[in-house]
Amino acid sequence: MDIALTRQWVQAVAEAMDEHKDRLTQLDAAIGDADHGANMNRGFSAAVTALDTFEPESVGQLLTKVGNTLISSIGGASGPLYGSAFRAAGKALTTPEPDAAEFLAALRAGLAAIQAMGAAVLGDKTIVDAYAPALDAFAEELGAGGDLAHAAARAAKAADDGAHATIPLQARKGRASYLGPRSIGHQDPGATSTALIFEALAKVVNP
Amino acid sequence: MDIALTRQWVQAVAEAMDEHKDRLTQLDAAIGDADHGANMNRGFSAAVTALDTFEPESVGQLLTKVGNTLISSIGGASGPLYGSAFRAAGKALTTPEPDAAEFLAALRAGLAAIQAMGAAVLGDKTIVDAYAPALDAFAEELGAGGDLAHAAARAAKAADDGAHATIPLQARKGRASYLGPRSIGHQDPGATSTALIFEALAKVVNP
Amino acid sequence: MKKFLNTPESVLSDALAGMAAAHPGLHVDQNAGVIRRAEETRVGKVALLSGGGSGHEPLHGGFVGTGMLDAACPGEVFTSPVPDQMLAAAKAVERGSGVVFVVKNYTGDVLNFQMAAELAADEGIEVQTVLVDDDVAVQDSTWTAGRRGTGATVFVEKIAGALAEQGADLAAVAGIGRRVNEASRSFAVALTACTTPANGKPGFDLPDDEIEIGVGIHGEPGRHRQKLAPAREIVASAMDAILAEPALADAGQVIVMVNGLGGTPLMELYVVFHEVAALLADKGAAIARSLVGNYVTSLDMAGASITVCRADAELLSLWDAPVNTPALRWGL
Amino acid sequence: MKKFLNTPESVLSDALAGMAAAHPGLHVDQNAGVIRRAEETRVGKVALLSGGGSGHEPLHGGFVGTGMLDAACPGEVFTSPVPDQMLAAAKAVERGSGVVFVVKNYTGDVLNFQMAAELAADEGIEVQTVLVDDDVAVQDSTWTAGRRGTGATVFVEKIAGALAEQGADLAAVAGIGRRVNEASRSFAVALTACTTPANGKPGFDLPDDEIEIGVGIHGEPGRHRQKLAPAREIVASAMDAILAEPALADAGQVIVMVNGLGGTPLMELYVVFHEVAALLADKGAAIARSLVGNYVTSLDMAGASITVCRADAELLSLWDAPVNTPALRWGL
Ligand SMILES: Nc1ncnc2c1ncn2[C@@H]1O[C@H](COP(=O)(O)OP(=O)(O)O)[C@@H](O)[C@H]1O
Ligand SMILES: Nc1ncnc2c1ncn2[C@@H]1O[C@H](COP(=O)(O)OP(=O)(O)O)[C@@H](O)[C@H]1O
Ligand SMILES: [Mg+2]
Ligand SMILES: [Mg+2]
Ligand SMILES: [Mg+2]
Ligand SMILES: [Mg+2]
Repeated sequence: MDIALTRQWVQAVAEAMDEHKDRLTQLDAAIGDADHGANMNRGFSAAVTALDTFEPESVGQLLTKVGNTLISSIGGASGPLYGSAFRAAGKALTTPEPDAAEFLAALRAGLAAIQAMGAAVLGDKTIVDAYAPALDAFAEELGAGGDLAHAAARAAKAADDGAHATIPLQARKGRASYLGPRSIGHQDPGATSTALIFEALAKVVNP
Repeated sequence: MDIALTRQWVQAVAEAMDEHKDRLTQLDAAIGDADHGANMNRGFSAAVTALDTFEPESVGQLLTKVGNTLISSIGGASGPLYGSAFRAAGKALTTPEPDAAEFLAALRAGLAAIQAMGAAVLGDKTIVDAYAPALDAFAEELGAGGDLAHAAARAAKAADDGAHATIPLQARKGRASYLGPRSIGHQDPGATSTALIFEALAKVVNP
Repeated sequence: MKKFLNTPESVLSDALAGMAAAHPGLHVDQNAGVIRRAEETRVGKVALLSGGGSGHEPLHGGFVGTGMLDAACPGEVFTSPVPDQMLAAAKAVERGSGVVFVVKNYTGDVLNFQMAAELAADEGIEVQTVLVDDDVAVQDSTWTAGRRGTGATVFVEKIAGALAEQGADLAAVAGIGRRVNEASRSFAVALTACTTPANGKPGFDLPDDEIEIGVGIHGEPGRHRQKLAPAREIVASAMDAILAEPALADAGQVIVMVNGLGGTPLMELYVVFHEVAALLADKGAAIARSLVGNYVTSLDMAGASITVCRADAELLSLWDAPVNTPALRWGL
Repeated sequence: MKKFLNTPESVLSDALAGMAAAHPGLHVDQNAGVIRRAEETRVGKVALLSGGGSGHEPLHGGFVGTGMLDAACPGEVFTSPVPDQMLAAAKAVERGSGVVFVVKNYTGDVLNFQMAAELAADEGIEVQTVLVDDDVAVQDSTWTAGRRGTGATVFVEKIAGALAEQGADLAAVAGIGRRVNEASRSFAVALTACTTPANGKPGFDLPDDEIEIGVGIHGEPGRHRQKLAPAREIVASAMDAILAEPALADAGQVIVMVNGLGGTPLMELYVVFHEVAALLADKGAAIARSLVGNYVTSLDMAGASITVCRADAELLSLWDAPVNTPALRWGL
């Protein structure tokens, strides 16, 4: 994973958020407060702008910058959570251009930050439900000798499955938890945006 | 016109207002503030209640009592207008049980009170547009040798025609005047309630 | 119709009971239909009395208190009160120096207050009437009942109330009320119709992309209908109508109210106020004082009115005088 | 969507510009996203700071002023503000005695204020947080993010603000804020959904004869849906939920707020207040102080919330202390 590719990833995420903002907002309208699309779009478009004039020396610096920008521009629950995840991923990297395994470790640090902050576990109908299976798939593929491209593709698929799998769940964290059983039957917006982030990764690392 | 008959008239008006309150309110919704039905119903049901315990010595006293009760219970434009009309009619009567001509004079005093107070003339899209033609028809019938029953029947017809004839008019008095040309095409609620009052009269004097 | 009420018939008495429970500074006499100060008006003070149909809350009952009204008479919803109410109120608050009636220019209000003034005169109470007619959406011509009274009522009641509190006589209190009215103009726009409890459905049908321009405060349709437009354009046309009035032609200090009609949230009123302020700045007028909020409502109507009053030092100092009512309070 | 706005993107900055124009007592820094008192907080005074998503006006900016908040941070509509805003605000108003953050219990608000507190600590600013979680419609269990913060925020900000103004130290100000929160419970009912400018349509579909019970202030659906009922029944079930709380079990003096969610007129709020007052009287509780009006709104949602706070002499005397903000003003 090099700096140029990471830039492309952030760019691709921004494009995906812009494209899917209405869908994310509709999902959030059903069990939240109808702002997740606007939030993610604002955050990643700010990240792209911030990167325009930023010349990082490492992928880690770049990811940290993205995290800080998300924190400073999103607000809501998703701002600190995604922001901290990118920051933690960035800080976890010790080499300027990580290989697939190092990149996986960084992504793991990101998930750990989300869970440290939001205390959600698998099944709570949150970001975690897409993020955690994505990392499992990523790791499995690497373990089986796959490269970054294949690992990212499998992670994207797993994140998307994870997001879909939130539909029958009852939310136990975040705003959707207020609905109690009425949160059942709706896909979690945060898990969905996580799936989009992994999908963007798969797209940019697959030539 | 005797006291018993006058009581029956007021009772019949109250019944008509109750029956037609929604229609009057709908007419008022179109070019006013949607309260004319409630207003008239409140006023005449108060009048009936007031008469329950009132033993007048003349038709004039009875009509004055009705007028005072309308003033004290309706509010809005119609309260003072109808109230003053009934008061003026009552005060105009000098004999306890007026004949048809004396009754006509009393009704004329009522119209005069409305016009003195509200300054509306024929064609302004108000009560006057039903009241004035009703009196003309009443007078014409008496002039032609007709009795109270026939005069009242013709007055009722004329009032109803007059109310219908307000449809193409642009209002120049009252709340409907605020709409300017948009008041055209709707029947005036006050003219309509006046038609109901004359219809009730025709009903009770026609055995 | 979705409202918090028990029955359409009981909405007024339930609301008055709620007002009484919420505001110990008010004395609410349901039988007489009078809201007055719990504390007796002091001897020699000119009493200020207003009233009108209900459904415009906080107008008028919410403006009863020190520095503003002595009493208010709430009518049925959108129906002016009956003369008996004003007579009872006048008798309750008159302290030998006469009573000023603040009357919004509607046929019903005018006639009922006029009858009340006659009845009061019969009882030896001197009455002066201030007629409020500030709504420029209505032409003042022989073709209409004259301009309606709307937002300026708040300004008249505040400023005349302050002068009365300072001990001025009947003529002076009525005079300043008339002066405020002459210096004030309003214009209102509705995004939705309102629903009276008795009617149970919206007073008019308005498509999802249209608004009513030049509405009153009784749910009547306005002067015309147009497509929804950005706040900037809506405010510009309202302000054009207001500032075309000779009374407001010259720049200078103004008191401005951006008033919600009942169903419009404060956030949108601030958006409107921003546009009003920008336009006034363009004209060289200075906003000396302002109100943004729900002061003269029309039940649940979504919409807003703008009122501008050309103010001199005297009016501003009376504006700043202490007031302590449920809906306006400062300096106390 | 029918709203007074220019574009959905500009609604927040336009509204903030309107606030700035309407309230000379506020200093609105659009760049930093901070509303603070125009007059500098005095040296040695504990600063009180709050914030949250916009769309709840007058909360929070309308409560900035003497005797209440020193600063407020408005987020995007229904989106909690970002830590940078709270850090900028804290730096602007801190006067050597620390800052109290009043935070409504939502994951977003909690996380962003928490990050801000860490950043402030890095800059040597001492921060204490008062978490408001008064909404009994949400069970406080491991199955949820805990009770939401709603109407009690007004009580916390008023009372802690008064103590801060009197010169109390950081621990005392935060302490009384927490005490007020523990003594307060709320419940809200929606008659309609609200529409965020960005979404452009109502957050949920609600048939003409149904209402949502136990809603929050972000347009989320509530705990359940039911048929429209008379105000008396709706209030009774809300009050049952509130008074079932141990914190409010014993009778005594209470402060009560009946709050409109943005689209409900004052008249209906008085109807609700009447029912609340009747129920409290039945329980032997005395309404010592009350507020009826729009204080914590949810854009244009028609609905109301009820907040009850069990108050002792200390809380009441702090409640009565002077306050001078756009939305609450007395004693000054
Ligand atoms: N404690 C948590 N841990 C992980 N994710 C969470 C948590 N709370 C909320 N989320 C995620 O945040 C999403 C909502 O984000 P967003 O709508 O932007 O913020 P808000 O709820 O403040 O409006 C939810 O769909 C959920 O996936
Ligand atoms: N100046 C007037 N002279 C005669 N009738 C009038 C006048 N102004 C209004 N009206 C009548 O009053 C009717 C409305 O009465 P109502 O709805 O009860 O009162 P309001 O207009 O105060 O709500 C109108 O339809 C009209 O016929
Ligand atoms: Mg959300
Ligand atoms: Mg009417
Ligand atoms: Mg009326
Ligand atoms: Mg949000």
